[in-house]
Amino acid sequence: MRGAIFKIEKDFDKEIRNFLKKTIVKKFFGAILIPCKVPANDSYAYLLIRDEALIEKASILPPVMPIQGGRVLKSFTRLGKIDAKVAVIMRPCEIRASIELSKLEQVDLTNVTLISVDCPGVIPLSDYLEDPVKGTDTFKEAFKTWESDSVRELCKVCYNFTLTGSDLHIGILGSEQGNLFLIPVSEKGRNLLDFFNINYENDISSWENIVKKKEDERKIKRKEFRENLRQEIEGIDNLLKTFSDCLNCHNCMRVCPICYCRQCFFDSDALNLPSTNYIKRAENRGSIKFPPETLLFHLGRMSHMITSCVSCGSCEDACPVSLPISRVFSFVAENVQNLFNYVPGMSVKDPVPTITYEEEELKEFENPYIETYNIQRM
Amino acid sequence: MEENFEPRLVGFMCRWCTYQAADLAGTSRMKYPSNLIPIKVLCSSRVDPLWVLIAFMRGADGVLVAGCHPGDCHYQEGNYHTRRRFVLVKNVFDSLGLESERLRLSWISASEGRKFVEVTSEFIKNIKEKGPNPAKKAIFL
Amino acid sequence: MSKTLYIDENVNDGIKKFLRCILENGKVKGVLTLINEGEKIAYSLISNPELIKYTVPLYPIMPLNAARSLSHITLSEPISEPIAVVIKPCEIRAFIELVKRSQGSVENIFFISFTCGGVYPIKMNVNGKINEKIDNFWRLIEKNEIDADLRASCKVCKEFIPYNTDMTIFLAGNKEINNQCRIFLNTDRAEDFAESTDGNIVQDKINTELIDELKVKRLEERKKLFEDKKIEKLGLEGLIDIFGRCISCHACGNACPICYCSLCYFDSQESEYKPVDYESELEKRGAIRVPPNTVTYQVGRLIHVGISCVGCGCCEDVCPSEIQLSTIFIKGSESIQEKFNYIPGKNPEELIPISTFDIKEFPEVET
Amino acid sequence: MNDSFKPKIIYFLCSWCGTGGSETASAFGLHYPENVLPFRVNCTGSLSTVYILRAFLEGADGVVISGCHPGDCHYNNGNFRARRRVAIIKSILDTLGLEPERIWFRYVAHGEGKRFVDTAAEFNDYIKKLGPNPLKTRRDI
Repeated sequence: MRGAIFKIEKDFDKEIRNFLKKTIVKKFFGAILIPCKVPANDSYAYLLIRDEALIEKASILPPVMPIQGGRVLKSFTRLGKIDAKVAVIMRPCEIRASIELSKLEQVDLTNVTLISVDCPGVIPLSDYLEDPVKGTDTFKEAFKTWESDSVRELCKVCYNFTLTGSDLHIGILGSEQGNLFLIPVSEKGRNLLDFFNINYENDISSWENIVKKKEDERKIKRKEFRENLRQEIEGIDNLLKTFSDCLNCHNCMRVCPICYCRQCFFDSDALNLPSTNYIKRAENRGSIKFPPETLLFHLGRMSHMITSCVSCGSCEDACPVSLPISRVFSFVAENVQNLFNYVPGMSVKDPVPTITYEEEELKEFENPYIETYNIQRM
Repeated sequence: MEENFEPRLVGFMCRWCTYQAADLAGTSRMKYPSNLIPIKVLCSSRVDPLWVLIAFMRGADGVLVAGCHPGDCHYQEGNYHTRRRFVLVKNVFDSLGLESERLRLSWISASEGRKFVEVTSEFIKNIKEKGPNPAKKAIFL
Repeated sequence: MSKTLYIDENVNDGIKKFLRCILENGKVKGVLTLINEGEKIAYSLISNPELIKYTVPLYPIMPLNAARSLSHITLSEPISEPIAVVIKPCEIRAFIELVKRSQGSVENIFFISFTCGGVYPIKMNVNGKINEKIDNFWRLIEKNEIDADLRASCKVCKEFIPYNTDMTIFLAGNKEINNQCRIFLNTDRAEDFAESTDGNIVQDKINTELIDELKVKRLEERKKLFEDKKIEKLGLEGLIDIFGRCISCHACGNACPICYCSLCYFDSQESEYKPVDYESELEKRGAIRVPPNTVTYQVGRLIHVGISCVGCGCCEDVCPSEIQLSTIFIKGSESIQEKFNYIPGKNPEELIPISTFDIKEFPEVET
Repeated sequence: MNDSFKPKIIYFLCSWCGTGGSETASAFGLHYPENVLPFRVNCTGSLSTVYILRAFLEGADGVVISGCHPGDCHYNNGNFRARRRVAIIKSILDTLGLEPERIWFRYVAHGEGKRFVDTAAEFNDYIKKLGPNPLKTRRDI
C-alpha cells in the first residue's frame, strides 16, 4: 500500500486542522462535517462548518461518540446531496455505518469525501460526562497505549479500528515518531491529494506493520471476550436475566445508525393488542412483565439489522439501564455475518446480504424431505 | 445595535381576516415596511405553537400571529384556541428567558387595512430597536 | 370522616394480603404492580394469587411510568374484566391525562395508590443500590423526612396525595407504617372490595398534620431548586449550554407518559432539513449542528406537553447524557399550569386547557 | 415420549405452493395433526423475521415455513430471500442458545400434498420428542 507521509511537530490534531482549513480556503471543499466541542465544554457534537475560523475549535478524535456519525450523515444527506463538496471526518465504525446506510439508500455519498482516522476507542458517554476533564485525560492515556480498560467494552476488542471503506485514511498509529500517514483509497481521495500536490507514492510499511500487530492482538482479545460473553448470555435463563432490566424505551434502536426506519415495527400499532390478550397471557403464565415483549423487541431488531451491525457500541452508551446490548449484538453479528462472508461497511460494492441471494447456498438451514419417514412410522 | 439592521419577520395570517386586511392595505395604496413575510393560513388556530418556536429558532426576528377578532372567526371558535395557544407559547418563552417580546398576537379584521399597517409598522419598529434575534447566529441549536 | 380499612400488619404485608384476597375472591382478574423476583424490580400483571408474595407494591422505584403501560393495554379497547393497579399518584395523574386525550380508558380499572414518599432513580435499581437504601427509606418515611438521593423531581413534588383513586394507602405522613396498614376507601367499589377481606372497616378521621408538614418541606425544596437554577434567566445561551450535550435520541419523549404520539414531529419528515436548508443555514451561520433541532426539540416538547406534565421525572432518569431536564420541565410546566389554573390529572371531567376556552380571557395578550 | 403433550405448531405456508400443497392433501383426503395451525402468507419472502420470532417467543412449540421449490417462486426470488432470513434467525437463536431446531424450512410444491402432510406429521413428532417450548411458561419475557 502506498501513501503520503507527513512530518509533524508534536500534535497531529493541529496538523490535520490546518490541512482542512486549507481545503476550505482553496475552495476544494464547500463544508466540512467534523466533531466540535459544545459551548459548555462538556461534550462534543458534529458541526457542518463552512467558516474556516471555526475549524480551529474542531476535534479530529474526540474522546466520546455522543452521536454515531452514520446517523449524522444520514440526517445530512438523506434527502439528497448538497451542491458543495463536503469532507466528513469520522471514526472507522462511523464510516462503515455510513457506507451501510448508503447501500440502504439512506445516505447519498455523491459529494461526500469520507476521511477516516485510526481510532483507539472511545470513552463511554456516562463515564465522560461524570467529569469531562478527567475523561479527556483518560482518553489521552488510551491514545498513547492503544490498550486501555477505560474505553467502551466493544472498543477494547475491536479489530476494525483502521482503514475501512473510506476515501482517504489518516494513519496516526505510530505518530509519536513524528510521522502522519495520508492514505488515499479511492478516486476521491486521490483527487484531494493531487489538488494539493501531495505525493502519495511513499512506502508506508512502518504504519502497516504497527497496524497488523495491533490487529492481531485485538483478535486474540476478541476470542477471549467471545468465550466469556457466551457463558454469560447463552441459554434462556441467562438471556432473560441479561435483558430483565429493559424498560422498552427503544433508545438503543434510536441511536443505532443502522436502524433507520422512521417508525419502527415495535413502535407501531402492530403490537397494540386488545386488553383481553394481555389478561389471557397473564392467566396462562401466572403473570406477565410490563412492558411486555422486551425480548421480542431485542431479537426482532437483531434479526432486522444484524447483517449490517458495525459493532460501534452506541446502543450500550444510550441505554438508561446499562444493558450489555452492544456486546450481545456484536457477538451475534459476527456469527451471522460469517454466514454470508460479509463484513459491513468495507466497500460500497458488496450488497447487504438481506437484499440479495444466491441460488446454491445455505443448504444446512433447509430441512430436506425424507420420503421414507411416514413409511417407517407406519 | 448592528448598522442598517433590516429585521425579517414572519407573519402567520388568517386567510379570512388579516390576509384580506393586508390586501386591502395594498389596494388602498398604504405604505408599510416590507420586512414582514406573510404566510397564509386557513385559520389562525391552524398555527401550531411549534411553528412559532421554529420560526424563532431558525432566525426570524419577530413572529406575528394574526387573525379575526374574537367572535368573528370563520370557523366559529378558532381564534379563541389561538389565544390560548399563544398564551402557552409566550409563557414558555418567558419561563425560559427567551425574548417573548418578539412574538405578537393581533386581531385584524378584513376591513382594517389601516390597523394592519399600524401593527406591522409598529412591530417592525420595536424589533429594529431590539436588534437581531440571537438565534440567527447560534450554531449549536 | 371517611371509611378506613385497618389491617393488622405492617403496611407492606397488609396491602399484599389485601391484593391476595381480592385476587382469590375473584373480585379482580389481575393486579398490576411491582414485582421483585430475583434481584430486579419490574411492573407485572399478575393473575396467579400465589405470586402476590413476590410483589413489592410500595417500593420506591418507577422503572417506567405505569401510565404508558396502562395506555398500551387499553388503547384499542377498554379492559373487559376488572383489574387492580397499585401505582404512584403521578402515574395515575398521567394516565388520567392520557385518557383525556383518548389514549386509554379507566373502565374496569381499580386504582389503588398511596401517599407517595418519592422514588429513587432507575440507576439504583440497575446497580442494586436500592437494596441497601430500602431500610433507610422506610425509616425516613416514619420520620417524615425527604431522602437526598431521591429523584430530583420527587424531592420537590407537591402532588404526592393521589387523586381519583378507589383506595389510598396511608404511607407518607404516617408514623405507624410498621404496625398497621391504613387504607382509605374512597368509592363504593372500594368498600365492596374491602368487605370481602378480613380487615376492620371503621369510620376514621384522617390526620393530615404530618402530611402538611411534609408538603411544607417539599415546597421548601422546590423553592430552593428554583432559586439554585434560575431557568427564567437562561435565555438562548443558557439553553444551549444545558442542551449542548443532547444527543437527539429523544429518549425523554419516549419515556414521557404524556408524549403519546407514535411519530413525533421532530422524528417526522417535516422536521428534516433538506439540502437547501443546510445550504442556507451554512450561508447564514457559517456552521450548523447536525442533526439540528436539539434546543428546538426540548423547548417544543415543553410547549406541547407542559400543560399536562405531572413532574414524574422519567425524562431525566432515562437521559443518556444526564441532562437535568426535570428542573426545566417542572418549572416550565408549573408556570403554564398556573396560568390556566389547571392541575393535570386532578379532575377527569375537566378538559385540557388547550382543547377548550373562555370567551372573555387573556385580553392582555392581544396587542 | 409424553403422550399428553400436544405441541402448538405454527405452519407458515406461501399462498402459491405451500397452501396449494395443503389443498392437494385435502383433495386426496390425507390427514395431518390438528395441532398444526396453518397460516397463509403471500410469499415466504414476505414473511418478516419478527413474525417468526413472535410466534416462537409467545409460546409456539415449533414453526415450519414452506414455500415453493427453488426457482419456482411466483415472485421469482422470494423463497431465496426467505431462506436467507431463516438462516439469520436460526443463526441468532443458535448463538444465543435458544433451540433453533424448533424452526424448520422445507419446500412444498403445489402438487405435493403428501409431502405437506408428512412434513406436518414429522415435525409434530419431532417437537413431541423435543418437549414443550420453555419460553411458554416464562413470566419475565
